[in-house]
Amino acid sequence: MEYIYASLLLHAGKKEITEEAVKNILTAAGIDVDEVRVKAVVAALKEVNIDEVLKNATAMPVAAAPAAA
Amino acid sequence: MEYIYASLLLHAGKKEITEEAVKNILTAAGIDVDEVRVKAVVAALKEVNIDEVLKNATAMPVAAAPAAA
Amino acid sequence: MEYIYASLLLHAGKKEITEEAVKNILTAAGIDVDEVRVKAVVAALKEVNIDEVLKNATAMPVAAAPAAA
Amino acid sequence: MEYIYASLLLHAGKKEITEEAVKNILTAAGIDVDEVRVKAVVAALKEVNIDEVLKNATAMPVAAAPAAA
Amino acid sequence: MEYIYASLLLHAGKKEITEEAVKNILTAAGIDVDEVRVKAVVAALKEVNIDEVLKNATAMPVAAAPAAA
Amino acid sequence: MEYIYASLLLHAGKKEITEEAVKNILTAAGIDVDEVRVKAVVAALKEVNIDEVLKNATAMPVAAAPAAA
Amino acid sequence: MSIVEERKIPRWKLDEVSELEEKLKNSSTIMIADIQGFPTDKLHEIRKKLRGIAEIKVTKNTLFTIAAKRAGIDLSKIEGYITGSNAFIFSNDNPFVISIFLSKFKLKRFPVPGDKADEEVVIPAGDTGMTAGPILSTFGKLKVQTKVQDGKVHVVKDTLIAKPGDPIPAEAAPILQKLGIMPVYVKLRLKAAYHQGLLIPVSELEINLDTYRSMINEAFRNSLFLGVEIAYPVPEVLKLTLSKAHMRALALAGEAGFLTPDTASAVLSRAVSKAYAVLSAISGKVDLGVEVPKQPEQ
Repeated sequence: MEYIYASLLLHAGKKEITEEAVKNILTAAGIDVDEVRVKAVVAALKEVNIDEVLKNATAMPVAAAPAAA
Repeated sequence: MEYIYASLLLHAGKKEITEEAVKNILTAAGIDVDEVRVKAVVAALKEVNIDEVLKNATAMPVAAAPAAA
Repeated sequence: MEYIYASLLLHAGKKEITEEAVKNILTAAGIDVDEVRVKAVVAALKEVNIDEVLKNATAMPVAAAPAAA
Repeated sequence: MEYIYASLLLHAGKKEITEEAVKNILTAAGIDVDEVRVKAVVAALKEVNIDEVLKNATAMPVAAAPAAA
Repeated sequence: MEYIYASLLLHAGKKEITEEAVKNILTAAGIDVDEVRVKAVVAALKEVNIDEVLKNATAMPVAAAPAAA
Repeated sequence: MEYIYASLLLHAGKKEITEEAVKNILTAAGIDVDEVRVKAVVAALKEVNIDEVLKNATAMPVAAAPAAA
Repeated sequence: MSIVEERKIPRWKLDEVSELEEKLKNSSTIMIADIQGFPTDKLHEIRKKLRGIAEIKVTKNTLFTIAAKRAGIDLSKIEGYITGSNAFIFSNDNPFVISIFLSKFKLKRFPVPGDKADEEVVIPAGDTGMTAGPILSTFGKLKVQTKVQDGKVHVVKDTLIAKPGDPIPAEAAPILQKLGIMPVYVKLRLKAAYHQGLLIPVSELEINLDTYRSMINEAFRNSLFLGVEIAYPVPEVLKLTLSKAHMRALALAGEAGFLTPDTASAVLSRAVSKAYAVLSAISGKVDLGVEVPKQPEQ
């Protein structure tokens, strides 16, 4: 999930999600960067309305599951 | 939420969540750092079992297969 | 349930749900018609917003409910 | 859904689900029949144990529909 | 499900769901095409507001974390 | 989701999920293919037991779909 | 301060100022706590618990102010808090760590008249060890059922006499004392922290860990939803994406009535659930002899 965290960090800070920016963050965190994955995530996010997704994340009724013990 | 995403990023990368590390990440993201909040987040997260919280967040609905499909 | 299915069939086909229509359908299906029930169902459905009811017919029952843990 | 309701109607009335029977019902309901869809539904249902499916379906939570005002 | 998956693929790619398009996809996947089903699925989907259905279709398979008390 | 639908299509047709196959499907659907994403998705899917996932998926309650008007 | 005046200052005061100055210079965190009315024995308890993390010192405001000035502390930031009776906490830890630490252990005390209960006050069943006498009428007032056995007061069953937030009946005090029940919490009231030139008021100093838990939960949920939406290519997320895609396919098949052997379950179930919904909408008026399935208890 590192790439998602980095992207949402940028999103929360109202910064553009670019390959460069994601790589900078991961590097600053001391995490090895997988170029392919960065590319894939950044490209995929371009097609998504993040605010919309986050709205659903908080609003959506989730399946009640018996809590894992 | 920036501070939280930064912390989760460190957690995912199995890095310690320190003031220094959080600040580095935020700075790399181009986000202004509020010293007091960094301190508060780092202190608070020391007391929180992040793995536990994440596990509960994803507790999957029972995997019991349907009686018959 | 035959009366309900016949009514839903009419509804899905955007036809009015009348005693006549329901009887026609049941007869065409080779099912004996109980006049009283036809009357009662048709009368009761007149007071129901079927679209609304269908919209709220939740939980697609694909599967067994989560087994009680 | 018309084809499905017609099939379920036949099933509820303990009649065999044939193309002929489904067409008769739809025609009686005043609904235009699409031969291809009748064929598709009837063929598919031959491979399905409807009783089994319905048993599981009724084991499921069904939303109590809000009473229409 | 192949026909539905193919249709959803077209929908996701913002392409029109036509018999031609569905057939092309199935063929490209190396799957034998059943003309009747192609016709049936395309006809059936014409009557449905796909976006609406998808929006409501998926309770995320993630359980709500029991709010840490 | 296009990559996922294409993968599920292959799975449903009992075909192997390869980069080549996914690309063929997307191309047939007239959808531009992002090589990097195909690679990433296909690689990750190799580690997933899709049958298992689908079996469990249907064990989950699904939210209401609105009535087809 | 003139030299003449300084000569008059008792030796212990001078020593104390030097000691304070030393602590101030060697601590990155200085916290000020209000100890007005704070029980001295509880302060000892805190001091013991803080050992190794922080030092707590009660001193006069004037002495502290002199020492702070000498230690180069920016007094303008803290002087507003140096009023009343204070304890000063010195540490090299993050001030929030100290604050959380202090909030974690509950110090309890016996109630005094006018106190509200911080937790349920229950008089437990059994031998109270109290000799039967006038105390019986106190039990009576508290509506605690008692019996006398071998001259001692026995409580018949566990009895709640105050819920959290309720005032504790004044007459209960001697009984609680005797039974060792301390239902009132004592908390060191932090006023502010001074840390590396920053002043952190108590409003920011108090950390609600649940808020952080729920923020993590939310951040993770957001990440997961986003990951699922973009088919983030790691197996754990793709599993959810596959599920979601599959559920969408089933829902679509169900709604469109596209019936094939593998969608039959979804399609028929959807039709049946709609039929039941209609049935239940009219069930008050029509008896079709069909039971509407009940929703199982969640």
